[in-house]
Amino acid sequence: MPYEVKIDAFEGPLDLLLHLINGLEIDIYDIPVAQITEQYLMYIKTMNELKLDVASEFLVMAATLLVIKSKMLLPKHEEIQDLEDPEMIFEEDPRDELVERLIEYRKYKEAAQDLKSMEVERGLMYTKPPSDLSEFAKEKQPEKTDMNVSLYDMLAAFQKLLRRKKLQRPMTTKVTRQEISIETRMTEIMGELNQVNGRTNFNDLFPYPTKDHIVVTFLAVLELIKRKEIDAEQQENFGDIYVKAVTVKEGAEMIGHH
Amino acid sequence: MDIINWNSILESLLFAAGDEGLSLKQVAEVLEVNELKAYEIIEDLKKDYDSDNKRGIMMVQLAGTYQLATKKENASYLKKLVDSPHTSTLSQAALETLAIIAYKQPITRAEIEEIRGVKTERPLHTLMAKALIKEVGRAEGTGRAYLYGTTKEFLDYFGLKSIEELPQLPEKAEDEFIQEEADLFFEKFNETINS
Amino acid sequence: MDIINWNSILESLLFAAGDEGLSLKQVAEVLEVNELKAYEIIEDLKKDYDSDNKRGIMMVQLAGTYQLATKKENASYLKKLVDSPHTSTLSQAALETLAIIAYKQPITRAEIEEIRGVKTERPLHTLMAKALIKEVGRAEGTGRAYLYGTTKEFLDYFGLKSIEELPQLPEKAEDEFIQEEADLFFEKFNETINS
Repeated sequence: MPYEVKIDAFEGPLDLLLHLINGLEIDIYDIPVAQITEQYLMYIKTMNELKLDVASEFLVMAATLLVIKSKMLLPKHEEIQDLEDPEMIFEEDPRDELVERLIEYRKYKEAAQDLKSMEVERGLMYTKPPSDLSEFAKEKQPEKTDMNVSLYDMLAAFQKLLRRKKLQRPMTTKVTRQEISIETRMTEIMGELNQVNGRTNFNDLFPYPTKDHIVVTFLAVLELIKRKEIDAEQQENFGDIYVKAVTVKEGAEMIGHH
Repeated sequence: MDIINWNSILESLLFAAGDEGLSLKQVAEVLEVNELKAYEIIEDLKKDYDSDNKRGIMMVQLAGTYQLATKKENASYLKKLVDSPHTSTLSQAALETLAIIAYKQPITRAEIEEIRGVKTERPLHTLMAKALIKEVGRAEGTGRAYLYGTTKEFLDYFGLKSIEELPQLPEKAEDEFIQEEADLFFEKFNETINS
Repeated sequence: MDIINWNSILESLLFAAGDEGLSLKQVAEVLEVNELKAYEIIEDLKKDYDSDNKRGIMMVQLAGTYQLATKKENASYLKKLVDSPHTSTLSQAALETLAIIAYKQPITRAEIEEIRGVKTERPLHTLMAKALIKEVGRAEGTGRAYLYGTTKEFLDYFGLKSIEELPQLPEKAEDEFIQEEADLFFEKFNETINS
């Protein structure tokens, strides 16, 4: 059963890349390709392991990143220097095309944010339907002339109606979403691990087939790995992943990460 | 000292409620005051409308609800608005009604009015006169109200081969669900990554 | 001396027009004044709404028409009246697609997908069904792909007077310029250090 959650979390490979670049707080014009590629691939891999549906665009981008990475390792043949005119220093950077795409995409991603806030702002205003003015109309048959409206006009009218939120008696109850926090799930996972002598099959950590639960569990595992409270191991490629608790010796120094 | 601007809030509420109006009880509930206070606020706004001749709206009490309506003395201008040549194309009211019929046919006038929240006699009249809709039968039960549906002219006019060719309405519920899930994931993912 | 109560009449007209709104031309026609005078009357009423905090409605200009709407500060009370507290908003995918169309219209689906780096069929569908975009023509060349553009409903949905009111897109050229400057500076800096 493929989950599209993941794909929707990032709008596409460009969105994911922007996210990784922002996370590293690096200059978009000087992307450390090796590092970004590694993170990108790790992300795709985890998604595969979770059997989340990875759209083909993500894989195409992975290939592109690998090509750029290898080009970066080549000596720069194409560097042409015209010493008389420093403006003419021409160096083809294998990253150029990608950077340009990222910048172009980022522009519209930001514009989408603007639209989002305009949408919210507009949502604060309520309008009313046109009044029924039949009492003011003369009894005459409307002529069957050119109405000059299109299907879009009809659709737009309908959307307007839907938007003009229907008002009714105040509701007292609101449905609240049952949320499991990552923290809670982390504690649960550590508990589960202790019950099975500290080691379990990764897949066994996902007993509930709900998207929420899977996503939260996955992130809880990531966080636990980051905090070095658990370790993940895989015997062979494509083999099952096992998760085990890292036992901390009594009195061990936990200061500093390295 | 009243810091809350009751007049302004009540006017907003009545304006948005349109022809459906609001009962005293509803006003009290939304404003979170008792009914006596709600009544005072209503009377206060009503007096404002009546005493200020720069206002073109007034408050009326109809079928147990309070509603806003245009002042009678401006009726001649409303008549001109109805007759204005610019309103000769299909009005928003007519288009809305047409869309509801197209997507929900066969449907009665009462059902259309339930959806729109306003009287729909005139738009139905216009649409019938333009041959875009017709009576297609009678509903079961008491009253045996007319059922409306679209016509062949409707399809011709909008260049549709059949009614199935109408653009699909977005599955609102589904869209929202996916978006919520995505938001949740993204939020959690960020929490983890950035922590 | 003005015996005619323009404010009152205009308020009646706008109230009756609802979210269909009235154009400047319509106002002038119905009031039987020229457009300049109509504009003055409109501005006058608008000022009244804005300056009087006892009023709960205001005048907005949406997609080329004047309309009445509730004041934003009363939104929390109005929300209590709305049956679904969860208002359906556009997904991130739809917003991105819409942003690209709004700034680059007319534009084909392939061009949009080129920018976003993902398939865009579904968001386009949603946007069409919500009447926020429409097909505005066909591209030249093989395939003759559809070109998309925004609609009047788009303006209304985002509270815009006209398409020109869209916030300006961050200028790519400027970005590059700054980067070039930085590069140049760095180069010079290195030259100095190493010489």
